[in-house]
Amino acid sequence: MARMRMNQAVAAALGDEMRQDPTVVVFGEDVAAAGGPFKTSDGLLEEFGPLRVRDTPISEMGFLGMAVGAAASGLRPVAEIMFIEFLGVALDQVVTEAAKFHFLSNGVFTCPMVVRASVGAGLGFGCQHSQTFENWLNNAPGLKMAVASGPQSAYGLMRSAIRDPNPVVVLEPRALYGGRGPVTRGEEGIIPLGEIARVREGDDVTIVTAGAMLRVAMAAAKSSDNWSAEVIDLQTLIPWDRDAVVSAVRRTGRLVIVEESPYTSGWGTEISAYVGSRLFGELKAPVLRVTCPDVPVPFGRELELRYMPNKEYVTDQIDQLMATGRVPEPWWVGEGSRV
Amino acid sequence: MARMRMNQAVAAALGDEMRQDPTVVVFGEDVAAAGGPFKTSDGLLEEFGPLRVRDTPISEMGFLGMAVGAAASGLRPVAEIMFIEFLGVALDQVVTEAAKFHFLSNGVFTCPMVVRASVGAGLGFGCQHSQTFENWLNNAPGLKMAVASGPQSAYGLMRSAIRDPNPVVVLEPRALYGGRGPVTRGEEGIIPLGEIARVREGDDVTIVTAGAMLRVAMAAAKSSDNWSAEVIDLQTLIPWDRDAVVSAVRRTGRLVIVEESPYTSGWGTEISAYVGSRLFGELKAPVLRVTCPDVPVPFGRELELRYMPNKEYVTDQIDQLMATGRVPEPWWVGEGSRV
Amino acid sequence: MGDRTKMERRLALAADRVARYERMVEIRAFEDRVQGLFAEGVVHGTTHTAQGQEAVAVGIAAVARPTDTVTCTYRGHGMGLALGMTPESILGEIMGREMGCIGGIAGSMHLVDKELGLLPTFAIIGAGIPVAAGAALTAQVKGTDDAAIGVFGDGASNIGAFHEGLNLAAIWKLPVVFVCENNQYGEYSRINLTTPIEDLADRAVSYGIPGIMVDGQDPDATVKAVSEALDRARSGEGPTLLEMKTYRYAGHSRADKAEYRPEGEFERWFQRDPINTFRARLESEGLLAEGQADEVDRQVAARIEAAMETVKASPPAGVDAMFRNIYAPV
Amino acid sequence: MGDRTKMERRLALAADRVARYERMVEIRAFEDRVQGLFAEGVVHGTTHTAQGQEAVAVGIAAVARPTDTVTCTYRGHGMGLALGMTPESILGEIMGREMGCIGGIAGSMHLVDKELGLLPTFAIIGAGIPVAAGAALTAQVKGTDDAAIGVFGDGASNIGAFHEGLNLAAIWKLPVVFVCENNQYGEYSRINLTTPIEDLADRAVSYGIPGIMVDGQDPDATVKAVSEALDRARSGEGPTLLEMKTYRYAGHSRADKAEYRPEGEFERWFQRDPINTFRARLESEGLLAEGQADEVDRQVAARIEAAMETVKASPPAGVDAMFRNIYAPV
Ligand SMILES: Cc1ncc(C[n+]2csc(CCOP(=O)(O)OP(=O)(O)O)c2C)c(N)n1
Ligand SMILES: Cc1ncc(C[n+]2csc(CCOP(=O)(O)OP(=O)(O)O)c2C)c(N)n1
Ligand SMILES: [Mg+2]
Ligand SMILES: [Mg+2]
Repeated sequence: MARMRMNQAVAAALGDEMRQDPTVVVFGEDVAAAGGPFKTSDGLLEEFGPLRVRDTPISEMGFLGMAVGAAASGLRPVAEIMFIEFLGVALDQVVTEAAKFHFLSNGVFTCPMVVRASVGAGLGFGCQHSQTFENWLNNAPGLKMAVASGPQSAYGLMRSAIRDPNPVVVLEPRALYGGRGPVTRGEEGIIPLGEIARVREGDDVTIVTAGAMLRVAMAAAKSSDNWSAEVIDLQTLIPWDRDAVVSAVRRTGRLVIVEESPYTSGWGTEISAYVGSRLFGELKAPVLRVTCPDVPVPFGRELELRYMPNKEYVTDQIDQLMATGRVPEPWWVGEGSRV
Repeated sequence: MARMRMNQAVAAALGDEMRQDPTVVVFGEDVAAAGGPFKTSDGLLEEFGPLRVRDTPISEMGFLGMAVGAAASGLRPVAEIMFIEFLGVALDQVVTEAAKFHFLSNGVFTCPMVVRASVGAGLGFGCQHSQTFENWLNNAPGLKMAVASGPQSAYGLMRSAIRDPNPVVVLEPRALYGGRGPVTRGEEGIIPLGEIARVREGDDVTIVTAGAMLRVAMAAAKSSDNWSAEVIDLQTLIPWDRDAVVSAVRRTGRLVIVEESPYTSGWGTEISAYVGSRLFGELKAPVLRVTCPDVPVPFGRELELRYMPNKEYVTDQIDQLMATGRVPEPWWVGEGSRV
Repeated sequence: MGDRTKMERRLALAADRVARYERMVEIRAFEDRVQGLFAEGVVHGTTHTAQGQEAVAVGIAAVARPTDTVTCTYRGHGMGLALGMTPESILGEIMGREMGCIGGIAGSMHLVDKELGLLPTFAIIGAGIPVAAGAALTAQVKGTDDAAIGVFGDGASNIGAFHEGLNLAAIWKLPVVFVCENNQYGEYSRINLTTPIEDLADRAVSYGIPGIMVDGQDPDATVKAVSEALDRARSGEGPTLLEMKTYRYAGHSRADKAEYRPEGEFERWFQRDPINTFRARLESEGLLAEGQADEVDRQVAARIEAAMETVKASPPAGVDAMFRNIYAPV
Repeated sequence: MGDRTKMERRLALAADRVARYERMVEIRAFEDRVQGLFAEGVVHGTTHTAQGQEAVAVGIAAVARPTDTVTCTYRGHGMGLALGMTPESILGEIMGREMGCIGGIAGSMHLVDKELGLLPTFAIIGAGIPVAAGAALTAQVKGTDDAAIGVFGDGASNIGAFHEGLNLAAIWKLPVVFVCENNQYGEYSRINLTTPIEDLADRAVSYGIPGIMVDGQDPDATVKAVSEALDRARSGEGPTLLEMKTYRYAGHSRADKAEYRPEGEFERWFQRDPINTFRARLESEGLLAEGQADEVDRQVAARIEAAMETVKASPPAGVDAMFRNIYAPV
């Protein structure tokens, strides 16, 4: 089990699938000769050649459309959206074309394409290069969406995504690319889509999180003596594993969602609404969403760190929840912003 | 107080604002010479001339970008997106540019633009022309979003939207364009953004709805002898009036959301999550979301009617909620689909 | 004609100009009938018919192989019929019947036939253009000599996906033919009101590829142009942009009476009606005998009527269809 | 130079070629210093510098009026300085200080100055192109003779917004000048790898507008080209596409060492360095006296250093800045 950085794990997953399946192709802006702006496809051009690994012009609508056509006709394209924001110039192909392709073909065509997109704050890229935007994708039946939380999950989810016969968007938190961890490669390293990972056991509260917030949630969970938290990495956001989450929360009686997204209508909103209603009368406390404020992502190290949930803040929010049985005010209420 | 169709009310609002404010301009595909594909700008070209009322090429990204630039430099553009799906080729300009324009100018520039978009099912346009996609827009601080529920609200919200110094998306349920109702024009007819309308008083349950579902919710509320429902037209989805909704639900103790959108992550999800957590321990029943199933919008009159919540279904769901105190199964569970 | 399979229908066009003529007549009759259906109000939703543009569809279908991929728009009935789809499968879709090509769940804007190479048609302007390039990418990567054909309108040449799709195809020399059906209108706007140049073929300059104007009213010309462009594609020389000058006889969609058209415009185009002109040519060449054309008309009308009866008598899509094919099984 | 106001800085360029020279030197020194800052790791985030492209920015700023609107990209420091912004306001933004032009909340990719006509710069490729057309629409509707200038890169000419923006501007004859800074690279890809034609000016054909190639290394040439295009715009003749051939000396962004460049390419371009060439010309014309250029270099360096000290000593953006200006008050 080698240790590698998350960007290397992505490249490893792509390479391992490409070696097994000659129909897998990779394209995007600067993914070939340069090995990817975040080095997530390093070495692929050298190994698989320019027919299967390609640099595209700057034209996300064009090359995602191309992915749809390639997927429908026998390839398994993996297209890179360098920053999730750029999907704003190409969303149509994912949500209105790819997601409905199988449906619109009466089940005859499939559209096995993967869109990889880096997401999130933490690297000082400012408000047009730091968002997560899961909400663009979570109301489009036919689409799947997963999010990596580290090297192993990046590897394992990517391999499943490529094999899946449906269009899958895989989000990769940019701030995690440089982080190292052990990675099991091969079949055992594959993580099925649609399943959670229970990363930590605990009894008082279930923390559901994903992506870059996993380590924050884990740090908070480990540091607290006041309560014992189970931590769940949701892994697949669409379709999410409702049964697993509901039964976990039923056991602890409390659900806290830790999420890197503005408060209003982040991905955790659905988890909160669903579980809150399903377990009505069974919960010991209201569902708590610990998120970012409803503001554009600020630039500047201090502000960016403040913007995202961190260990202390998560701990404090859960402390308050446990103590009062009410949803605590988020930190920004004191700063003149509404929840 | 004239009676008019909703499409006429939209044209009236545009005309009334254009008469008062020479900086208001209107453009979009076939909005000028043809008066709009849904006749929502009928007569404007004749009255205001080709400088202010324009037919664009088919290029949503281009003309929404143009709206941003025009708004920043002194006009108040109103751009029409014929079907909300077409925002999928232009979302960047709304969510990543317009929404952050004021922020990115240190508060010096404003971006007073309106994007009108027709939404929803009911007219047999099939799965690429019948969605609502509020979720594309509800996680973008800086943007406002309203939805019309009939002629008066289409008129009143549109006038506020045009006057607002921020970018505002106004959704117009296509199925309502042909419906008539009384419209108060002029200042009294204006509906402020950010406020709910309490359309019906009731004691047992608060129904929060918007757009085309208002009439469905009203029909259900009126028809039931088992319970008495207050009905709230949310009107502005972003930012929504949390205080008003929370205090209404606090009074009745029950919240039902009636929404034309697939179940997962529709706009009502945020209302459900927020109110459910805020009023934890105070509710008599779990928050219930009555929505469409998580499927592409089907074609065919029967299927489309089945797809959307209707009076009988809403009534039945609320009956079950009242009787059991649990969230009832939606109809499609029996059809082999998950919630 | 009789009850040939769709593959027989497709292959019939390859060598036989009379078959092309018949298919054009069929398309015209089919579209007229569909327009009637909507006028009667028996069908829900909207429809976009393609009378006047028959020579484009037939020109493509006559030379493309079934293993080639075609992307097409919501104005797709003619293309579907040309490619070989049966009237029943299209009409069934339009009327929401189980026997429709998508089980009746999608309506007139969406047609599909994998065996004939037709991807689900696109209701979003421009969307099918880069998708066609994607199918061409498959052929290039797999090393087959299949090609793709992306069909779209004049109005679509103004949208970003057109630019991006052609640029990508050009830089990678993909085996794809872009067919712009310039029917002079995008919805209710004449092309000159939205597009600052006369000949859309000139846009090929931006991509360094051949841009060729084609008489879209002449099936011999469309066949020739598509054939040459496909040869180019298959031999690795990259994409071609074909601008087929044609005319949309009907309004844009169901409700549109096309009153915005300048006086005499329709009449001028109708003088060069693709069906009439081609019939005259085939007659003068002796390929259509005296009276044969009328007989074709009658047979086609009967065939369409029979299809109509079959479809009308067939069951509508059931509620269960709504829940099928959302996700392909893993 | 001293401490002139930003408007004085702007107006200085209008008539005075020596001032243009000085500004180019300032831009070069500023960008070098900024690159150093990032190399030292004292600044968070990323930056995109514009050494080598000074003549483009100065050419635009010299002839555009402050009431004209400019849209520009994340590679915007040079344009900001040329337009008249002070080094402090840009450096302040880069370093996250309150005194930055956006209060230090947005970083290097985002600059703005309403009085100088600069809209918030765009970090999404192509986004500013139709926005420039929108500002031109305002001028047209209001009947002023102001114009707009949309600046973008060679790589951006491949994205849909380019196509749609130019098409819209052309069909409405909007007073806008599109300036494509062809610096030969989009990120790490040489333009020939992503773009199938040699001269991007040729893309003007698609819109029926003039497409003009300009020597982007010569400030006299850029001034002339922008000036003529602005005249065209102001007199109602519509948009122009200017392709400024130039070269990006630095890598794409902070971390990029540009090792993908073919050997000798930088050196060849550097022989035509815009600053060196222009200095020689001004000296030969007697506009720069012997030794004056060196004095300019020294003064500029001192000015930048002073700005650096001021900014370093100034307070960072506070948490409250995060909550300001999200919505404009109704
Ligand atoms: C992105 C997008 N914008 C707008 C529309 C609405 N629309 C449908 S057809 C059409 C006109 C298309 O004109 P053209 O490309 O010439 O094709 P034609 O209908 O003439 O075959 C428009 C604007 C759409 N479907 N998609
Ligand atoms: C829509 C979009 N896609 C991709 C990017 C990432 N990106 C940033 S700069 C750049 C290269 C742009 O090249 P060019 O237009 O030539 O401008 P230059 O950087 O050379 O000034 C790319 C691809 C982006 N910002 N936006
Ligand atoms: Mg057309
Ligand atoms: Mg460049």
